[in-house]
Amino acid sequence: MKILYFAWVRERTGVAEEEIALPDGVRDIAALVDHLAARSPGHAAAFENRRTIRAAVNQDFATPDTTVAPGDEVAFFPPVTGG
Amino acid sequence: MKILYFAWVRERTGVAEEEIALPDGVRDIAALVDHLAARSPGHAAAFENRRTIRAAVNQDFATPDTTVAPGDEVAFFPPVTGG
Amino acid sequence: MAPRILVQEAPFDAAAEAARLTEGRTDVGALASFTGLCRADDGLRAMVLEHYPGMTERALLRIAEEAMARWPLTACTVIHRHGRITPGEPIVLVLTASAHRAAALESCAFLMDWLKTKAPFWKREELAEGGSRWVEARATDEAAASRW
Amino acid sequence: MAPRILVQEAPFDAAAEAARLTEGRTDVGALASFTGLCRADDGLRAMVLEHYPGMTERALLRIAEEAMARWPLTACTVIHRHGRITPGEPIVLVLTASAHRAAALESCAFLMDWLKTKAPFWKREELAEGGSRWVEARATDEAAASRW
Repeated sequence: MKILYFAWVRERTGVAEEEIALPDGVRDIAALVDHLAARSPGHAAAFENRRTIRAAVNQDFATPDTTVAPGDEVAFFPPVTGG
Repeated sequence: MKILYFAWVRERTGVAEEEIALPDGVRDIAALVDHLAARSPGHAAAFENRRTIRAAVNQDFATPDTTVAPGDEVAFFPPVTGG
Repeated sequence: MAPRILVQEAPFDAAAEAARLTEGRTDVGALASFTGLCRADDGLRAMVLEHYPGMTERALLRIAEEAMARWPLTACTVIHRHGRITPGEPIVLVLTASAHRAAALESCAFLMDWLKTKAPFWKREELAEGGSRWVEARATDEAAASRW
Repeated sequence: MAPRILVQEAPFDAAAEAARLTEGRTDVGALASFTGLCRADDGLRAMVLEHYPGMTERALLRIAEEAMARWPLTACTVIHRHGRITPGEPIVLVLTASAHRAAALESCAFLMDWLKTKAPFWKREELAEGGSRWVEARATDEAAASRW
């Protein structure tokens, strides 16, 4: 599955995009965050305060309980500040 | 004093502007309307339904009890419809 | 900056007017604009706008000053045409500039609501079937103006 | 008419965009527009806008479709820039056209409120003293978006 990071989440993980294999038992955004946070100290720093992180699954805004499946495009980013 | 008429008030009186001498005892818009309505059948028609007429004294919106004095510029017109 | 008020028969250049409010400045974060145009409802041929020269400019200036007193605007422009205007042509332009969007957007709506009920213009419609009729003031415009 | 959505690095021509919504038509009585510009607060040098290609266009289209469903609009345009933008430059343009003014003005404000909180853009400020910082989302924007 494709994972994308934006803004300071990208800066902390150190990567804009990575391909991962969805581990068995990881079925929602909350579990995926647990899994990703263990990938590196940068990832851990990015996901340190989970309330400041937003997510999208297949380009739709998601919540911690949104389900994820192999083949999904999942993105993590701070609250948006456009306009 | 200068009296101005606009829109259908002007069409009914048949004049856009007229000079009149303010009669003794006429001290407000309501009394001035009584006076003007007697000038001609056209004036009478213009002031037939007074609730549909608006006034301005010296280019400020006025009410029936707004005072008038010699030398004032007084205008009568329907409710405005600009914009 | 004093409001810019124009009452004219000629069309206006909305883009040039907008540029006046932002050019050379770096404190304007929000520019709101409203253009009112003549529609061809029921085959309307034209709209003829009568106004009260002198009082019109005065009324528009007061309304614009009220907007600048209520919201922190960096600039404000009101242009209103009079005379004969055909469908598709612009009638009125309101522009408001501010550091922030809420002030610009709210004051733009306020200006339109107030000038609809407080500026001495009268519209006469030239009808498709010939003849003409004066547009009547609408209670909804009074209601819109009184919400501010 | 489908909303016109553009996400681009280049500046936009607000006048040309406005003309697209009214040219050759006689059913548009109201054209509202909002331009958001980069301010030089505290000597800010530039604003760098990052976005999520693909999702951005999708999110803007949904927001614009929501506006067209809620108000009787004849047309609606949203243009949002990304990349490096210096003070005085426009960042975002929203245009709404309708027969009547309330629909155009309200939907324009709605579009700005929603895209502030529902479109995937992130602003980084290049500071006067060197360095840069990410702009934080504001609770007031959330409140503004939730009033609709």
